[in-house]
Amino acid sequence: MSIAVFLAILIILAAASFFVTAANKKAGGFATVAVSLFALAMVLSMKGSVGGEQSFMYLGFSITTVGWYFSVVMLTAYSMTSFFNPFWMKKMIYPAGYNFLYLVSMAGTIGMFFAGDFITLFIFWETVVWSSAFIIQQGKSRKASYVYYVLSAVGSMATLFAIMLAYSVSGTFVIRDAFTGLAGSPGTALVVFLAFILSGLSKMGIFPFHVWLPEAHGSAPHTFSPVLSGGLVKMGAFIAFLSVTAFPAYEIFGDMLKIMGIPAPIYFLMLLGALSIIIGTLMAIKQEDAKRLLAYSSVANGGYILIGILMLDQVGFAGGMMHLMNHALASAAAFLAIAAVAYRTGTTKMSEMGGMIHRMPVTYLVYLISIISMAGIPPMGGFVSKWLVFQGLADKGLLFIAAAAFFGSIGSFMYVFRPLSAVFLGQLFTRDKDVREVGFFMMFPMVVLTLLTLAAGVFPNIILRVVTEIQKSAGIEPVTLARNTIVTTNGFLDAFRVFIVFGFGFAIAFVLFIVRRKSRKVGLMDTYTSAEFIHTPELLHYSHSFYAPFERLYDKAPDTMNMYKKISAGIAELGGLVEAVFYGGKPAKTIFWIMAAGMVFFLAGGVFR
Amino acid sequence: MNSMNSMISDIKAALSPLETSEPAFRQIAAVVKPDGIHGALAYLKNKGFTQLCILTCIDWIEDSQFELVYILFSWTDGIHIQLRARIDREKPFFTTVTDIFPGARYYEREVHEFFGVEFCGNEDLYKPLFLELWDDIPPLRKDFDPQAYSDSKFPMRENANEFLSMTGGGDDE
Amino acid sequence: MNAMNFVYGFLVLVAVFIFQTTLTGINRKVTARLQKRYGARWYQQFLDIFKAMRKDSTSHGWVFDFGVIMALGGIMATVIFIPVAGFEAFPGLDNVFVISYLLAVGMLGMAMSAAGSGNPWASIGVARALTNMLAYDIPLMIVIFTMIFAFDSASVGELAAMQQGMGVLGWNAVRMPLGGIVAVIALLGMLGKKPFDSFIAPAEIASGPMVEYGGKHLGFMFILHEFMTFIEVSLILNLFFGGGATIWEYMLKYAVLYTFTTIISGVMPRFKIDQAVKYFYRVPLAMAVVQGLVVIFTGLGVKIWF
Amino acid sequence: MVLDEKDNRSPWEKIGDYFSANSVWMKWYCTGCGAIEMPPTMTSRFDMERLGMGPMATPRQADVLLITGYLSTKTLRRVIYSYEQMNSPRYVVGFGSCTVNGGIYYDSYATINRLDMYLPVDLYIAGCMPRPEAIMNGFAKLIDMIKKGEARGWRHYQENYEWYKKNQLDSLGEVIIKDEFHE
Repeated sequence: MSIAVFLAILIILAAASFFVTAANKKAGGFATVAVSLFALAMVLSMKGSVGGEQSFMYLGFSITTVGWYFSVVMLTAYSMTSFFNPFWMKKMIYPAGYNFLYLVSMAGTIGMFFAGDFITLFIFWETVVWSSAFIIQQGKSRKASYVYYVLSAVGSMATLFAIMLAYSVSGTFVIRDAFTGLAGSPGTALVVFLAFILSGLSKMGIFPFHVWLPEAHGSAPHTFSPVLSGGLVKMGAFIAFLSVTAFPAYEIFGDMLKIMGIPAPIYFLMLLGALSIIIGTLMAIKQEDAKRLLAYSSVANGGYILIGILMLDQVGFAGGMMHLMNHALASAAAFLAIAAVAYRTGTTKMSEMGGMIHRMPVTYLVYLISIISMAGIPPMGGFVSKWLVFQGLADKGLLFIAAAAFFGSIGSFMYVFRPLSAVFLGQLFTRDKDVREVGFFMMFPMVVLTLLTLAAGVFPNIILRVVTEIQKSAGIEPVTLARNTIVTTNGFLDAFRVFIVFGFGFAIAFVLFIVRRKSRKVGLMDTYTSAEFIHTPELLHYSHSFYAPFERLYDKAPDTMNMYKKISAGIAELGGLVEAVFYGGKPAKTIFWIMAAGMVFFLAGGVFR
Repeated sequence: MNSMNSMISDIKAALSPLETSEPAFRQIAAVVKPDGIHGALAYLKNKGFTQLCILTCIDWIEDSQFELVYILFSWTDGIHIQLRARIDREKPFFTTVTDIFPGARYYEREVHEFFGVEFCGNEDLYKPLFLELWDDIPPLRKDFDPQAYSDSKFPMRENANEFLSMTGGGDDE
Repeated sequence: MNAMNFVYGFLVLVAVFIFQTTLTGINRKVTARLQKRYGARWYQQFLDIFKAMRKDSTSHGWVFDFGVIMALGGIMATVIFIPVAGFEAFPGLDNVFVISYLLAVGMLGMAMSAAGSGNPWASIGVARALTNMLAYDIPLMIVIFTMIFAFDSASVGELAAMQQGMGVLGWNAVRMPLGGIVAVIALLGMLGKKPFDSFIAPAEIASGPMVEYGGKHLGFMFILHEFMTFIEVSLILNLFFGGGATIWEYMLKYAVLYTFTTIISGVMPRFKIDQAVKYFYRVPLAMAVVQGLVVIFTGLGVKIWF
Repeated sequence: MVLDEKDNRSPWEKIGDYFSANSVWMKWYCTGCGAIEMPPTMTSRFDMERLGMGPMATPRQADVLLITGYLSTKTLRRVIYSYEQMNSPRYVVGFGSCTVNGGIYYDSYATINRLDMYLPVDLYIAGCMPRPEAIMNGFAKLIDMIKKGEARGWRHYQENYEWYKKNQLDSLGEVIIKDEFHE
C-alpha cells in the first residue's frame, strides 16, 4: 500500500471515529485503539519496502529506515496510550473532537516521517501542531495550549524561512538535494541550518524553548501527555536528525572554528542541549505536580537525545537514537502510570497522595521500571543508551557537556525517586483506603511498555541493529555489534551478561532472605515516631518540598517563563504605542501612514537596487 | 533603682493595688482585685510588659480561695511584675485573658487541669493538655491525696526479699 | 560465561565479606583509639551482623522486603564486577559506568524499601542521601571522564593495570594530583563518612533510611554496607592508586586507604546537607574542572610524563 | 521467673544467644535523671563499646530498652509502645531506684512505682543514680544472663501477656491514646 493511500485511510478512519464517538463515547475510544494498532501493524510491515520513493499530487514521500524507526516509536506511544482513551471519554469536553484529532495527529506524524520533500514535511508538521494544540486545550488550561502553539509557531516559521531560503539557492524542495545545494555558500548554509533546527529545538523543548513542555504536559488531558512526551517531542529529534545528516552540517561547517573537533555552530547547539539537561533536572527536582515533574524530565532527556544525534559519530549518535526509543517507552509508561493513579484518585499533586503501592502494585512496578530506565540504571534500556552517549562524549573529550550529562544522570535519581516516594510509597491516605487497581484494559499497555523497556535493556541490539542501518544510510560508521555485545573504542558492554549477573546477585540475596525466620507484619502507622502516638497518616507522610535544603540553593534563580512574560508585556506596550501613534481612532490617519510606509519602501527599493 | 521606684509609683497610681512589695531584685508584686486583673494586664502590656512569663495558681485551702498569679516581664526595663488576685475556691470561675495575651491559652488550660479553675472564653479549656485520662479531682488542689491515689493506682513493691532475685518479672501473679 | 564464573563470583562475595567486615572491625578500633578508648573487639562487626540476622524482624509490606533484596542483589552483582588485582569473575564487564550505575540499583532498592516503611524520617534520610550523591558524584565523574578520555579505556581493570610498573609515580593520583584529591574527598562522601554523613544522623533523624530496620533487615543493611564500602573504596583504589599487582598489595593498599578515610572522619564534625552541596560545588568541582582542562588540552600528566 | 530453670535451649539458640550477648544494642529511654550517667559510661573512661554495647537510634534496631529513671504514666505509655515495637529477643533494664519501687516519687500521683508490673524487667540497677561503675557491673551481669539464656523476660511477656496488659490498663486506663498535638 502506498503511503498516500495509507494516510488517506487513516484520515477517513479518524473522521469515522468522530461519528462513532458522537454516537457512543466508549465505542469511539475503542475505535482509536483499533485504528492506532492497525497503523502500528501497517508501519511495522513496511520495513521491507525501505528505499522506495512515492509521490501523490504535490506530495512526495520516501520510505527511509529512519522514518520507519521514528514512526514505530511514535506509533508505539500512540497505540499504547490509546488503550486509556475509552475510560477517559466521560471526562473530556469534546470526546468526538478529541478522538478525531488524536488520530489525525497520528496520521500527521507518519506523513512527516516519510516525507520526501520539504513541502510534504511542512504540511504534515503543521497538521500535527494544529491538531495537538486543539487537544491540549481540552485539558486543564487553555493557556498551556497558547504557550505550546506560540512556541511551535516560532519553530514552524523559522523552518518555513529556512526551506524557502534553501530553495532560493538550490532550486529544489527535495530534502537531500536542497541542502547539499547549499555547500557553496556557507553563510547562507549557517542561516538555513540554524533556522531549520529551530523548530526541532522548540519541539524537543531545548532551552530556551523548554517552557511549553511543563505547561502542555502538565495540563494536557492525562491520556495525551504520554503521547506528547513519548511521541511528539521526538518530532524535534527527527528535525535535528535531518539537520545533521540530510544537511551535511559537519562538511559544510568543516572550515569554521572547531571546538574539540566539533564545528562551532554544532558545539553551540550541544551546549544548548547541555543547558536543557541542567535546567530540566533542576526544575524537575522542585516540582510539586507529578506530570510537570515528568515534563521537565522530558526536557532533560531531550538534551541527551540532541547531544547524541549532533555528535554524528559511531557511538554517541547510536546512543542518542536509541535513547529516543528508550525515553519514549519509559516516559509513556511513567505518564500512563501517573494517569492510572489520577484515574483512581483524581489528582496528580504529589503531596495529596501516598502509599498507592498497597492499592495499585502493578502500576507501581510499571512506574518503577520506567523510572529506572529514565535514570539510566541497568538493566533497563535507558542505561544502554546513556552509556553510549557517555562513551561518545568521553571519546571526544567534551568535558562541559559531559559534566552536564552526569549532572542530569545523577539528578534524575533525585527527581524520579520523588513521585515514587510521595505517590506510591509512604503512608496510605485515609481517603484512598478503598482505591482499587486499574482494570486489565488499562494495565495492558503499561505492562507492554514495561516489558519493552526491560527488553531494550537486556537485548539492546534489537534496537541498535536498526540504528546501525540508520547510521549506514547517513553515511557514518555504524556502531560495532557482536552477539549481545556493543563494542566501542573505550570498551564494550554486554547488557545480557550484566542482567544475568544482577539476577545472580538477586537470587543469592533472595535465598539469604527466605532462609531466615519470617518477619512479623506490622501496619504502616506502626513506625518509630519517637514513641509518640500518631493516628493521622496524612501527617506522617513526607512529600511536600521533598528536597527543600537543595531547592533552597537555587530558588532565587531567574525563571525563563518570567523572561518571556516580560518580553510579551514589552511587546504589548510597544503595540499600544504603535496603535496610539498610527491609529488614534481615525482611519484616515492609518491609511496615511500605510501609504507613507509603502512609498518609503518603493523609493528605497529603487535606490538600492 | 529609679526606674523601679517610678514603676512602683506608676502602678500604685494607675492600678490602685491592695498591696505592693518587692520580693526580689527587680521584681514587683502587686495584689489586685480579681476584676482589676484585665485592666491591669492591658495597662502593663502598654507600658512595655509584653511577655506573660507564666500564669499559675495557689490553693489557699484555709481561706477557701485560689490565688491566680500572672508574672509579666518587660524586655525594655528588665523588670518582672507579679499580679496576684484571689478568687473564691468554691466557685472557681474567672475570665480568660487570651484577648490580651493570646499565649495565655495554654497556661489557662494548665491551671484548669491542675486546679480546676474555669476560664470563661477559652475555647480549648476542656481539651486535655498534660494529664492523660485523668479521673480524679484536680491533682494540685490541697485536698487531693497523692499517696492514696498512688496506692490505688500503682501497686507498691511489697517485700524486700523479692528484689534480691534480681530478675524481676511478676513472681506474684 | 559458564558455571565456573558463578562459582568464582560467589567466592568473591564470601571473601569480600570476610575481608571488609574484618577491616571495619579494625577501623572501629582505630576510631576508638582516636577517642582514647579501648574499643570493640576486632571481630565485633561479625557479631553485630550475625546477631542482627538472628533476631526477629518486622516488615511493613512487600516493598519493604523487596527493596532490601533488590538492594543487596544489586550491590552483590556490582561487587562481582570489581576487578581485584587483575582478577575478575566475569571478565570484561568492569566498565566504570556499569559499576557506578549498577551501584545505583542497590541504592534505589534501599531508598525504596526505606520509604516503603512509611516513616517520614526514612524519606528525609533518602532525600539527603540522594542530594549528597548529586554533590559528590559530579566532581568525581568529571575526573573519571578525563581519565577515560586520556587513557582511551573505560575498563576499571585496564585503567588500574596501566598505572602499574612505575611505582608511586604511575598512580593517577600523582599524575593528576588535583583529581586525586577530588577522588579522596568524594570517597568520604560516597562512604557517608563525616563530614558528609548527614543522611544517617542518628541523633537528628533517627538514623535516616535505617530507621525502621530491625532483625534480618538490619543485618542485610549491614552486609550491604560492607559490600558498598568495598565497591567504593575499590573503585577509587583501582582508578587513582593503581589497584594492586598482587592480591596482597591490593589488600594492603586498600586497608591503608580505608583507614585513612576513617581517621579523617574521626576528627571531623558534620556538614548540613546544603553545606555539603555548596562545598562540593565550590572546591572539588573547581579542582576537577581545572584538572580536566589541563589533561584534555595539554596532556600534562598523561601524555607528557617522564 | 526462676533462676534454676533447666537450660533446654537448642544448640542453635545457644549460638544465637552468644551473638546476642556479645552485641547488645541499647535504646535509652531517657525518662529521668539517670540518662546523664550514660555519657561517661560510653566515653573513654568506661568505654562500654568494648563489651560490644552501643547506643541505637530506634527501638527496631535495639536489643535492650534502658529505662533511665522515674516513669510518669504519660511516659510509661510511650515506653510500652516502644517496647512493643522492638524485635525479640529484647531485654529491659530498669535503672535507678525509681523503677524499682518508686524511689523518692513513691507517693506521686503521676509516676508509677514498680516497672516490672508493666514490662518484663530482666535486670535492675539500683542506686539514685547508679554510678557508671554500677552500670558497667550491671551490663556485665546482663551479658552473662543472656549468654546463659536466663534473660527470658520477652518470652515471659509473650506468655503472660494478659497479666501485663491488665496491669497496664489498671494503672493507665489506656495505653495508646489520642492527644491533641498530633491530630
